[in-house]
Amino acid sequence: MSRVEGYGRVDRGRTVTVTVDGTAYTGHPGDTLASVLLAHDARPLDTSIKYGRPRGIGAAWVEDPTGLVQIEEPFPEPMVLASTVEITDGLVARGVDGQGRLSQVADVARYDHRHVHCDVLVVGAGPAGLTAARRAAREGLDVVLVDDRPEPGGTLTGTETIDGRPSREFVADVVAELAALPTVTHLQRTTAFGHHDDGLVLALERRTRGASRQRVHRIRAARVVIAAGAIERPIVFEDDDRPGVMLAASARDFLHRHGVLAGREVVVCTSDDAAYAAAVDLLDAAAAVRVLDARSRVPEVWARRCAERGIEVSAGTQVRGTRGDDRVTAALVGEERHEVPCDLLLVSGGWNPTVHLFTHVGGRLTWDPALGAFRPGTPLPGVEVVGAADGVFDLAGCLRQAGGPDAPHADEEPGEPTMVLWRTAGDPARQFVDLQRDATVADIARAVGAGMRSVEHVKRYTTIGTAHDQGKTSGIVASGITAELLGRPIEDLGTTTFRPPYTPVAFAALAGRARGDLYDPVRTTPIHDRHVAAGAEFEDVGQWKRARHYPRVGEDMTAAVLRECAAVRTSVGVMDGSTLGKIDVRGPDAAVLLDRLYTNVMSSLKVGRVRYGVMCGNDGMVLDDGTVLRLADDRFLVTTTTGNAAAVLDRMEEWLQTEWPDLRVRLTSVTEQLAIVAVAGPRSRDVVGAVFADVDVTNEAFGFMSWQDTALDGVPVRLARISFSGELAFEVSVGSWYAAAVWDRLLEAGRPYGITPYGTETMHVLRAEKGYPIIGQDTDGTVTPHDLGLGWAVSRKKPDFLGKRSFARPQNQDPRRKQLVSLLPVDAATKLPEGSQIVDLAEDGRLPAPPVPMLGHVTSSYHSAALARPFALALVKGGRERIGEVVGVPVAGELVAAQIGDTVLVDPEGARRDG
Amino acid sequence: MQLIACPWCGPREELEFSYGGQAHVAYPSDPAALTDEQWARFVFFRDNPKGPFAERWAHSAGCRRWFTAVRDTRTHRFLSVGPLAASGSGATS
Amino acid sequence: MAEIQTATLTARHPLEGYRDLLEALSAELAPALALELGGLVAAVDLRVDPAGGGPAAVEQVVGGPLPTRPDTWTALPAGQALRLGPDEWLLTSAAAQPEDWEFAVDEAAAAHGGMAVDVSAQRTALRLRGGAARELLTTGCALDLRPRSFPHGRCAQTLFGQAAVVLVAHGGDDLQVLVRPSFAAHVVDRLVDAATEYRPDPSPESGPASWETP
Amino acid sequence: MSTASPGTAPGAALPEHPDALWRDAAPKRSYDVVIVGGGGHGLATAHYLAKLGITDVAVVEKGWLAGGNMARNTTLIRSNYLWDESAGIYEHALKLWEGLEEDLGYPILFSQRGVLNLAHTEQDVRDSVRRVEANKLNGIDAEWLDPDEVAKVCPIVNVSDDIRYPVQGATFQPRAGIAKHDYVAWGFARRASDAGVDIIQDCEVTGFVTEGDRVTGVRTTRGDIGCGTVALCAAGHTSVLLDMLGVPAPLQSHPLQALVSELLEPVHPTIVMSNAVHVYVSQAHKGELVMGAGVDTYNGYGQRGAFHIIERQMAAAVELFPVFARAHLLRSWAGVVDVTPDASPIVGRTPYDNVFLNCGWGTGGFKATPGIGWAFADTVAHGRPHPLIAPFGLDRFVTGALVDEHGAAAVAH
Repeated sequence: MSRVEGYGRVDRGRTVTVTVDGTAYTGHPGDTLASVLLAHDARPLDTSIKYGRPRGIGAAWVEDPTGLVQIEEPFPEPMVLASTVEITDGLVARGVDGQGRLSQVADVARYDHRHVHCDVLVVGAGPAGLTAARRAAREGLDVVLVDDRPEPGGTLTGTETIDGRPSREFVADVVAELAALPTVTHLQRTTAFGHHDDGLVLALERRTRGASRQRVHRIRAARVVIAAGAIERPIVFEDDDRPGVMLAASARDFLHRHGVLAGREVVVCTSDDAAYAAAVDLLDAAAAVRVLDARSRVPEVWARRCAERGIEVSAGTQVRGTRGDDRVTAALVGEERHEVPCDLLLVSGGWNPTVHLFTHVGGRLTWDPALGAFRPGTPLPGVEVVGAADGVFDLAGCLRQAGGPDAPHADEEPGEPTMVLWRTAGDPARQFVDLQRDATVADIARAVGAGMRSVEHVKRYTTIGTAHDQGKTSGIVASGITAELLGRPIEDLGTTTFRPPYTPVAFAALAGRARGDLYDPVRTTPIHDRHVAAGAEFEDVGQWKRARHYPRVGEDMTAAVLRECAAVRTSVGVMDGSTLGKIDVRGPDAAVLLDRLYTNVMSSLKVGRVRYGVMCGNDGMVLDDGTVLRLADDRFLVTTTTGNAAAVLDRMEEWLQTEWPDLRVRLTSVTEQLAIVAVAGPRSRDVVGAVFADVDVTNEAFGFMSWQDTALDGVPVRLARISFSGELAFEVSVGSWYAAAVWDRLLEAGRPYGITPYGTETMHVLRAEKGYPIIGQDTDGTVTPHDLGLGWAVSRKKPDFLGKRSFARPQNQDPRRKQLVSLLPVDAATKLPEGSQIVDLAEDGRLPAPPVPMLGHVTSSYHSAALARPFALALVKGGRERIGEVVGVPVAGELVAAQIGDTVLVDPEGARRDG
Repeated sequence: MQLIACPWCGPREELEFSYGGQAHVAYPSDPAALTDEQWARFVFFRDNPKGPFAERWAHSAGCRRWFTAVRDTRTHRFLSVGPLAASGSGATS
Repeated sequence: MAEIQTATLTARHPLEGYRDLLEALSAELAPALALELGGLVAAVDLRVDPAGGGPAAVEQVVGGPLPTRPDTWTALPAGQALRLGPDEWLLTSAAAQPEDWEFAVDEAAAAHGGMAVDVSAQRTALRLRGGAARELLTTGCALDLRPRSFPHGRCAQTLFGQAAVVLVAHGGDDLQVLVRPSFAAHVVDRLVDAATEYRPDPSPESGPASWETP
Repeated sequence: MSTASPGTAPGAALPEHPDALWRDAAPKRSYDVVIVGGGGHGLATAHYLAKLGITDVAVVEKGWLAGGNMARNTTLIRSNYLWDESAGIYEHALKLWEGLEEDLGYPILFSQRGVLNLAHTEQDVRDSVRRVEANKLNGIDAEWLDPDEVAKVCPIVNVSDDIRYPVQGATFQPRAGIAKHDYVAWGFARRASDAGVDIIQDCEVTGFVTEGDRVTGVRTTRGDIGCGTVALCAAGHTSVLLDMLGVPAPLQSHPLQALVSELLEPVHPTIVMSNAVHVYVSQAHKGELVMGAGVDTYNGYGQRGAFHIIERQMAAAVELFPVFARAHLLRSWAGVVDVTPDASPIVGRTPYDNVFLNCGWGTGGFKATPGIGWAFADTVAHGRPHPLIAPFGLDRFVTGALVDEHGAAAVAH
């Protein structure tokens, strides 16, 4: 046990048991897995990915390059740092040798997001961050303070003095002051992991209460104060990867946070002042300590403190290597490499400001030779960097910089400048730079030798900085060593890019609530309940759920659809068409607008009439189709396909607003205002006539492609004679509040005729039998109205409309263009799979070896009740010229013969539409 | 995700907007008079500068108004926003 | 299906199926949070030039002032007037029939080159009240909803989750959400899911269970 | 060489790079061919030119070699495109990939683990069957799998009905795969450099010297370089170069984002793409999940994208692969892709007799690398478009003979 009495802020009154690599360990609330393992002098955690060398805990927080564990219980989580896992009873973990393991069962934990707005976001609750947050809060600003550690105070150990009192009291006071203000939100265990434009910072909270396990806060701040501290820099030497080699400040952290002494015989090797504090603190906690300072001048104040305690300090002395098996047993010191026994070798090569959040938004770094570090360069608007993150490494300076007029006070500590020391002399093949990737100085040397000149190339050649820690300790050291090897100044080389996230974030946390049915809206019509009650099967059409068919007991889809088709062709069916897009087009220039948007003429449409219309893109390809009702001289109601409703309205608005703002027209979406029920079949007149008794539904009074307004129990209803099946049919549209009631009335009235609800699949069959294309199914963005046989809907008179000019391009004149035709399998039995390709039928009827030229493909294919056989629609090169010819369709390796025909297969005379 | 200043609604999240590409590309006054090449130029070709770019945007999840903006494609940042030019704003498809 | 037997055509609220759930949830979470369905009210989309005499003419008909500033709303005698765009307002009335409301507003606007279209059923309304109401909306909406930024009288067309919504601020912690009926279930499902946070015992099985929380 | 080489399964240690890669050259006064752009396409073009005996070649790169999209892509390689023209060039590329390790003498870690393109709607199914049938007739390996078969190929895909857009099936191309991008680029660079090609980094093109309808020199930050022929291989930055030449092209440059997880034990044996929910994912050699997102909507050269796209992609990933819930996002980044109106590349002639263009590959550039390098080298060497790339000329936008891959194939990456 290395627990030291009188140290640490863990709750020693309670015991927590965890299991690591099969061994049970006890610790206390406030411990991390790392502190527990150190407290028990546990054996190395794992072995390295490439060379299988033992690895242990190298640091006390997110910068640790080695102490990775796999959490097994309570729920598997791959690759987390032992130093960041707070222990809980029953936690089971194991060391990771390189790869984490995902759970095989779904994670039931809840993750959520929250948007937060504030005047000032302070990232980091160390002395600089707390001071900055207090300052802003006292100005009355809305402040959010986030910090990734379990408790505020950053790396303050408690030994410091602020405003004449122990530093932890200062921390407690500031936290209490902030907590009392309703304008301040203070979140611990919350990592600001990404910084984006306009003050957007994403922060992940590891929650300890509430309804979710983790929460992503999307914080939009008018001002972002980055007080993220600094990361201690290692010095590279031979066998620097041995367990027991640790960053100096981390040993202090373990001691003061957890009361754990990471070693009893300690060698501190440093090129910086800060490590002396570790030496002194560890000695005070009863370790034996010796200091090796690479610099020739030892800072006076620290020399005195060391002398008072009998700590031997060797100036101008470097560590060259280590000895040991599973862990370090000695440091090899100086040119003579004489062995100094130790069980903990603390290293400090200075500090690197934590600049990640500054660089995420494009901040440039500058090399500060006095600090021996890259620090934030030209300030960014709306972003402040304070404290160690800005290269202010002394407490007094941090407080002064962050605090403004009432800054807290700490005594100045005169010191010596940091000496930049990337590595000491030794065998480069055993000098580890990136301990997770097992990459050494020799690897960098090979990269440079192979011709690599950019740090990005060195990174890729060596893989340094690409592991779990993303090079938090290794990245800049690698730049420094590369610069040395190339004989160039490090400022010329710079660093590799710091990319978000700062620390790894679980996929599920980013997904948040957008899982399952909340992943994407499930849109349903006002009649949806009725379809569910009738046992409908649904299909996804965009975000909509549409009733596809209504199987009865024992029916599969084919049987249900054949029954529904037969009902429509012989009696009457009803379908919910409410998902169609509907746009109210109003204004004196409404007809002018529609004439420009549709291929056919809409201005000649008479009030009370309906016209089918086609829209093309500027490239002349069909975009959408639908019906247009002229409601008044200056008012039209346009319908669009379900899937294109939003896109068509957006496009109409785009042209209207940006190209033709002079047109006096306004567009209003009424897609959900109006529900539409199609009533189709020879008995539809009886049904509609029964429900709307005041309407004369005879053909003479209510002709095809006309509409009439009426009312049902005082509720306005519009009826239109529109057919997408070729049968006599009516569309009933009503305010959607009343849709379900109207549906019920129609079913009730249709009962004598066996009225049958039918779904989209049946609708597709019925329209295909008539050769009506479905945009998006029979077209693919490369099909013109002429290709579909809709040349009749393309005006020759209008001087221009969108897409017209493209029809004149050479490709559009090619008689070999693909055209929509029907395809009847010669065996009258095979239903050709939709998507099947079409080829010439060879004499022997066999499919030749590839490559086989393709003529087109099957776009729609169904069993037909009316034809008592399967049939298909297809796009075929020069198809209309080939009507009557037999082609081949490869199905499961065999060629199925099919005859090309006209698209209209049922009622080609159009006799049925009037009943 | 940056904020975009809708001329009507004020600054809103980028997610609420849709992109309309280059601004100030007028629909030809007489497409029939154009050669195939000139027509292709209008339909398919747009500038793609690295630097300031005049563009059309729509606040599609807000007021649904279109507006023009100048944005630096190197940084993605908006330099200015303004109402639509009187004509020739370049609806494209 | 009681409604089909009645003699007159019955209007059905798009969120009828949620009514009981929301009532129970509101009872459980009171006073932190109440979620209620709004009523079925007449609504028109008014388009008219703000610079001409149209707004004044419409004000005569609707009996109250139209909002002049972007993203604000005013109270009408039996409804609301929301400014949706430079030349666009949403006018509601709980007292008029939709077709009458459309006719009246349209007639007033038409004289000034404007027009009104019935959109009564194009949106449905939810009401959120209670100290947690604004916070609940921040789970899916990126707008700054702090009381000082989104006070009484403000409204905004924006996104909540994957749905377009209009948020309307009433006094204090009282907010209205207008949403298309087909997206309403998505909004309510998300809100109900987010409201789990405020339950006395917020789903221990999926939150930070004791074994994970130090 | 067409089967996955051992040691390239997820979790394998990476092979070492060689001790020598390429000479860092300074520009000479002139070259027979100046290739602008030291990415995959530029380097591959140089390699294949060298194989044709043309070695007086410079590859000029404005930054560090292969540091653009080559360093940023998700390395999917497949050839299951719908149209004959696309299938032709991508299948030619795939065949070259299958022998590339040998050709380059470099372990490029080409691992043929197959690609599943998921279908989530009835229309997805139709489009998928159409593409599979077209692939078969073009001699490209392809099959249609039902959900159960999908689960056999990739057991971690959620094929149950309880997700928002259930998987209706998938197309499967067994020969598709991934490779290690840096290794590919460096392999080409090394062979080209060995053959005498000058690879010139930190050399940005600032203009062109023209004489009539010929370009006689390339102006760079390292001085003017005379040229016999110019081959443009600048991907997302092509428009910047064409603007210097006054040549218009229908290109728009957009950010495209990607990300990786930490190293994980093998869990994902193939590649899965789903256009409907905008996600594609494979597990790379060391074990990290590599994922790509949809293209950001607006033009941008900033090499960064909007984070909400990553969030949406994560939601899609966890929907499709519930086991990914606690995998961690380690790093995200963006490249700049140049997209065209028909989602097909633009390759071939320019108004300048001795300038050839290769751009517009959008998200498809990496997989085409050896194929286009080979065909473009042939084009440059012979001064006319190779038949494989002839359909992709600029003139198609005038005639209307587009090769419209986004409308038809529903597969953009």
